[in-house]
Amino acid sequence: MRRFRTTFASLLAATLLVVAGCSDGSSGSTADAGAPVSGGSLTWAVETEPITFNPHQYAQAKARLLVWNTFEALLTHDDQGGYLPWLATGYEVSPDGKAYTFKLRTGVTFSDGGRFDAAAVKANIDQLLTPNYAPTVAGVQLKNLDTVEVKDDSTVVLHLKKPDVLILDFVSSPQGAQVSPKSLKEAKNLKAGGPELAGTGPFVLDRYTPGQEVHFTKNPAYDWAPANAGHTGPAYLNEITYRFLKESSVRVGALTSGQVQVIEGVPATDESLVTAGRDFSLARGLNSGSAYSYYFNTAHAPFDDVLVRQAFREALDVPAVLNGVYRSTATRAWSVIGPTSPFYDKSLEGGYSGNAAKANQLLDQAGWATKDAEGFRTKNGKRLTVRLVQSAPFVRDRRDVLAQAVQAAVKQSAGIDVQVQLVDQGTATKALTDGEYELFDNSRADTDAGAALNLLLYSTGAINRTGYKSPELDKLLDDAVATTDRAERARIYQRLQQLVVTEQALVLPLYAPQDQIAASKTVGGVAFEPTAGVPGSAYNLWLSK
Amino acid sequence: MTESALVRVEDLRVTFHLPRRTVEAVRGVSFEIEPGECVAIVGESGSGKSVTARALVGLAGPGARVDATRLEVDGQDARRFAPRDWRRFRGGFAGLVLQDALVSLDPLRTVGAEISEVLRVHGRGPRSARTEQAHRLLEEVHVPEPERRAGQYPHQLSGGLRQRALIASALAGGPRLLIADEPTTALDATVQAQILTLLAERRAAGETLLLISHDLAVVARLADRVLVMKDGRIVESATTRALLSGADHPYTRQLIAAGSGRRRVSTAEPGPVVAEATALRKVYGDRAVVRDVDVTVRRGEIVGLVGESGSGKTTVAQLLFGLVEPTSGQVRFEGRRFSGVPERARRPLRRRLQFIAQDPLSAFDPRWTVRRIVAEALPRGTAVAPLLERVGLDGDVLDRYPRQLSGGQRQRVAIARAIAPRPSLIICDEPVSALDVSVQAQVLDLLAGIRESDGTALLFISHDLGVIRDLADRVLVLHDGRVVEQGPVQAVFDRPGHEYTRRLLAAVPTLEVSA
Amino acid sequence: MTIALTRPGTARLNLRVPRPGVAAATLFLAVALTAAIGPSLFAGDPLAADPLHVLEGPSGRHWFGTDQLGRDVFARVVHGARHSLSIGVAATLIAVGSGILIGLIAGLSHRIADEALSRSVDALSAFPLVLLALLFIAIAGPGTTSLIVAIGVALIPHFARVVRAQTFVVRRAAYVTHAVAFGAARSRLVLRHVLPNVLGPVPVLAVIGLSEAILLAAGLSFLGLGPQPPSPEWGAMISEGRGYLHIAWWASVLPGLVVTATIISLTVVGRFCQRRFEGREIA
Amino acid sequence: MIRPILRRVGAGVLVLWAAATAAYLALLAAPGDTVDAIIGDGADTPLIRAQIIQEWHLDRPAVVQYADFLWRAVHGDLGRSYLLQRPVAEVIGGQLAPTLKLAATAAGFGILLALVLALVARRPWVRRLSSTTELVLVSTPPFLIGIVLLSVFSFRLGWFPVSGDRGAAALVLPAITMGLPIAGTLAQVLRDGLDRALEEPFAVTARSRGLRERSVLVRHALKHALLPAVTMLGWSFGVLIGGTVIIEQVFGRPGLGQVTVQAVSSSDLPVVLAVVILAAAVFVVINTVTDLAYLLIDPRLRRS
Repeated sequence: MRRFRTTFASLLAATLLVVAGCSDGSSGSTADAGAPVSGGSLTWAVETEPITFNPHQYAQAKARLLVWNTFEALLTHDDQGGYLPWLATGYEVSPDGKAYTFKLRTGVTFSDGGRFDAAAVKANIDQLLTPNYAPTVAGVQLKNLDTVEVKDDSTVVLHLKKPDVLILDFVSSPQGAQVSPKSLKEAKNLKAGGPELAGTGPFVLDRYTPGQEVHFTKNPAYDWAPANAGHTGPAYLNEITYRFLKESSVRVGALTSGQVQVIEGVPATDESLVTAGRDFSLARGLNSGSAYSYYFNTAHAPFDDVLVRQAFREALDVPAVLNGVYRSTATRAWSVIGPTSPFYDKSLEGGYSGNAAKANQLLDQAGWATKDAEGFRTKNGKRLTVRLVQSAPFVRDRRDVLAQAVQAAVKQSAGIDVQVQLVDQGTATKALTDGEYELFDNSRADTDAGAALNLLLYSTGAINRTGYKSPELDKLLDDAVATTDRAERARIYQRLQQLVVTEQALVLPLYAPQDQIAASKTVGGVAFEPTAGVPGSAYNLWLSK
Repeated sequence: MTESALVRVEDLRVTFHLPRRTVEAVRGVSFEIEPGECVAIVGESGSGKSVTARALVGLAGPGARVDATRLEVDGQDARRFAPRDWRRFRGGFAGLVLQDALVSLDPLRTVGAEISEVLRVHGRGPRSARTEQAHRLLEEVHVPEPERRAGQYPHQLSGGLRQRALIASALAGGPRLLIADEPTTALDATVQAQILTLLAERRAAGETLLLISHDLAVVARLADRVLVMKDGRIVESATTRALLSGADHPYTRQLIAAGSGRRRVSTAEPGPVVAEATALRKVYGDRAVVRDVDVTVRRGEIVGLVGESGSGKTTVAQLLFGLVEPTSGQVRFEGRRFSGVPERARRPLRRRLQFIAQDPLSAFDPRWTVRRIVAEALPRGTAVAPLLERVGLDGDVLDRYPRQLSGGQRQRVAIARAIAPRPSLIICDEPVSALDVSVQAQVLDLLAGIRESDGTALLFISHDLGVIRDLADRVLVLHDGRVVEQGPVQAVFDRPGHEYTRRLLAAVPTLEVSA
Repeated sequence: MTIALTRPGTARLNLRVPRPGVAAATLFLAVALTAAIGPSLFAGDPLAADPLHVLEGPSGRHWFGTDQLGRDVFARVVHGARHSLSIGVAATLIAVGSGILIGLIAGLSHRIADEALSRSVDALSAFPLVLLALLFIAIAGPGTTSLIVAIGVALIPHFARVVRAQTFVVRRAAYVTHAVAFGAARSRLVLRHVLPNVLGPVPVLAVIGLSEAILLAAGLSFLGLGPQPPSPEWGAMISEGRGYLHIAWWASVLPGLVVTATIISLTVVGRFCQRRFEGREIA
Repeated sequence: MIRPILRRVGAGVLVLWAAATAAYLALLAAPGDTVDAIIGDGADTPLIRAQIIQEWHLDRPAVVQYADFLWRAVHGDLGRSYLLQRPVAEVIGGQLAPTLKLAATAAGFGILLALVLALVARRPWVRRLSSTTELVLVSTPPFLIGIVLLSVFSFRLGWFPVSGDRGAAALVLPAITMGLPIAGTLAQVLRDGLDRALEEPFAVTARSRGLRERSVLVRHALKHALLPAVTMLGWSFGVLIGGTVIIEQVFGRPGLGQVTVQAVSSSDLPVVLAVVILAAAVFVVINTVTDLAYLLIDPRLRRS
């Protein structure tokens, strides 16, 4: 095996990428804000109130921007899906791919005064492996971890049971963020997090009012920003408040009436309100991970028949429904992997199309040849009904509205009866566990698409709702994480996408999830996090005077 | 017509414009009141007497239209009064005393506050002196312990005391005219007598009085002149003496006849015992309501049970009727045990024992017609009309609802229903108390006739000694749950043995008709 | 712990409406009910999405404009009448039925049973309607059926209290005593005297209860706990349209005004019926 | 003196227990088990399930869990939120203030407006106007009022902040939204009570003393009209709590309503139970306050 060593030579190039955010070519908003200035306080309205402020418990992509204000990880992503040093200055992988050695930055302190060192890293991982603390992390991201070895103060080695390149994704993820060992021991509500938990980040969370807002103040001692952070030293802003405003119309109203300076989550229908005036700018970033897709449940009829799966895909004119709901702001997805991932297989584009005639022909072929009084297709007197179960608390992006549009579209074009069930979480989980569904909708914002695919497609994957089990697919997924060679991984994932999307039609990709940030033009430094494509932390924001 | 008249009314008309109909309550009334005089307006319910009196103080009521060719009070033309003039006039010139102080005084304010309010409104005396002045007013109307009473609420006072307090509040403004609208109607006879005495005292002190009453006997004691009203008109106006010695109008004569009483005696001897109660005792909580009462009723006999409110007479009725179980003692009906047995055992006897209540309206299912109400009491298939005819009702009431009947008609229906199953005993609880005097007499005649023809026994409960005297053979006087005196009506009324009976009798207002 | 909660509905009744108002309200209700029975008579397909005509303002073609999926808001409102009114009626029936049963049993039973039942009703009414319905939906999951049952259960205390109080009054009424005088058995008393007199005011109350139920249903649907998309339910439409308020007020305000008009009409008609009901007895 | 108090306290405890137990049983019967609720839309593997069961002691019999719940509740420990991972008391406690503030302001506004409407609007045509307005107010879904107010006064005119719980200005629109229906109903009850009181004999007596009509209204009739209005207190509380659930949603305010909706939709059993217990407790308090208010207003009730 080839020895691979990161050298991080391209610091300069990385710095240039910050403002542009992700590859979508989002419109920069910094032009009017002038040169960065220090000081001031900013209010930002966000859609989602985090369930927890403990990064180890992180589960909501929408909370990511808050995590990085207070906490930092060993590595961070560049915009190509690669890694940059952060709290680690570099890493080495053993030839057998089972040992990852991290060299740690020195002179880093937690905001509670504690020193960041190898023991702290070990303490964090030990905490993650504590039973009942973070079962998801322990069971998924750290499933291949064997031991953690503290070599010296600034060197730590992760020994794996088997090669797993996704460990790098873990040490750069919020779950792998470094929490002060002292607060891990002392916090009363460890799982909920909050002001009790100290990190090394550019801000300190000092006040949390549930249901209302969370407030951060600048960490004046901060001096270890990653190379692509935009600047060095402490953050520009003295303080920043994030207000939780669930309703998009309320967020937009708050921005346009000057009550907040930045908002995230701007639905397509509200964009005109933001862009109408000259005082606001709007930027969009495509998320990493898996595309928002409908997965077909192949465990029972009708989607156990590949013809019906293909027919459903042909029955839906995806651009038309996206246009109706998102008004040309959505980016159509063609694969289960999001288009910004380095593993994305561009050749899939145009592989199938919203061809109603073909859909009807496929259904005839599959035996759903008759129609009932309401115009729905039937087979042996049974209507072609498929159920899409959505859990109300987790619906975002107007995916419920999209589901209605899909419902109307496939009824019209092919006589398919989609029943959308918007239910509470318990009912949804139960329906999914019991197989009482035919369609499952999901998108994952993992920075490394492989992590999402493992969950969604592995035969024992935690959220594999297709019911599709194939040794070939499992092997592809295993192989893809066993190598650190990016090109090799891309090749494997390409084969996988061919299998899943083209050959088996397990999935109907709909759109690439995106985030929007609208900001007053007095705010500078608004950007998306490289690779992840979600709004970045407040470190590089400034307010022009 | 003297120039000095305090009130001068000519052709007073009061019309109520209600939604969908117009009611002419007063249709052209003329009279005068001289200073120091006591004038009474007498009439039955709906005659317009109250409206006339209230029109004098500008309070005829909402939706009322008052017209008169002359309406002078204290020499001023009240027709031109602005609201401000009326306010000055009310309480200051004329004080108003209504029936039943429990609702005529604000139940949520202390008696003292009510009196002080008048003082405040009419600016009588400095604020600091008002409390004391209120005490003095209470003392004037003979309220004992005025300091304590002034701090109490109407419901904490007895009926007599709160009526006195109401009068005190009407007097507080120092009015020259005191209008008393049925001032004693809700009161027991003895208390009624006290209040009348108090009013007589005011009169003697020079106050001008306008008394409104449905009972000629009540006002006869006090009034110089009586105006008899019927259907919104004054049918007769005369001095009390002249009226009693010979009334012109037939209606007045009817009133006088009803008030002066008439014995309805039975010729038949009483038969065997129908119902018998021995040593009845009923205790609620730690209060004995009925104590050791013995009652025997024989066939064809009318037994009167008389007592003031709270004496326990209604409880005795309920015990006899088997609605309430006695704490001790026993009731037997037609020779069989009627108390201390399950309702199932009483049921076969039920139709033999009937009940007539004071308020017949609530005694009828509001959704039933007269036909159905009476038919329920008759054997299946028996015609209803003949029975109604017997109680003096036309066939055209058959399909009416109880609410659509007059008070007298209702009580007749109640009687028809009670006699339908040919009972051996009817318990009558104040059956005529809510009726006008003229109707009262008719109903009593009817009851006496039924006893005569059917031999039905009656247990007749009343607070009104006059009614008992006119109807009953025997009487039991109930006081504090105990029978203090009993015997033949004549004997008890002529030679009352118990002090309480004597007091009751003394309080009964009677018309001394000098024919 | 005894507190006689006045039904807010009865308070809402205190309004004398001129006859043309009653006529208008009746007409409106008639139209709404017809719409509930045969909505296709009045409007087009409430589910037909038209991506090319999204969020268009009211016009000759779309009287109430179109919503976020290009569906005709008027058609949805008319078809929504079926959902909203039938939810209201069904819930009211549940509430009235159970309320009568509980109220009668409580009113007729001996002290202990009455106490137990009344306390249960008290405890039930300890909860704000919305909270009670929320709880029920937490158990049964959102959907039309649970919405109906939730509102029905939430309204039971109202009716149970009224019926119990009424039973108490009637049971002790002199005319029931008089029926005893004719040796009537208990069952006969209840059937012939108590029940009819207790039930007299119920239809009028039910009309008022219906408006309560419709309002509550709209509120819960607004929270996303009612009929599931794409069902055109009034509350859900207001909720869905809310996100587009700045650019398309009609999508939420017009369905809202229809709800208001329905409730007002129900109140006016209910009040009128009550006056008639009382009037018959007085006249 | 002691006995009625003990009785009241006992009855209060009974109501609390009954409410908590009923809610507990009801939630036990809910579909989807607790593990599903805790997992949310996170990863779902047997290992994770096992850990959750172990962590929350879900393997114990329901009876034991119920007893444990009661035992801890009695000691003031309402458990830990499944969803938010923090003590329920903290979750609820943090949201209590904004909700109380809103409810109190709305109630105050509603009562004041009702008094003004009932006392001032007594001329026939004003009366007709105000009672028509009231009818419209009580017939309009509160959230619609909220939406319209928000869009006009906040989005369009920018007079009031859009949302949140900062300062008095943020309280204005939601308080009005919640207060208006209360004012509508209360004004009608008050007016009804006033009208009835003004027809009573004592009102005639008062007038016969030369009192101004306004004095009769304020000094005599008002107190009588307050009795039915006080009865509405309990009802208003229901409207307020029900209102917060919806209004907080519309205005993006923090508060118990938001917590409740979230807890209900994610089957966060401990929080739902706590909300139920809290509501029952408030009911007990309101009931007591109502009874006391009766005693204060009506001396006739003071006797026993």
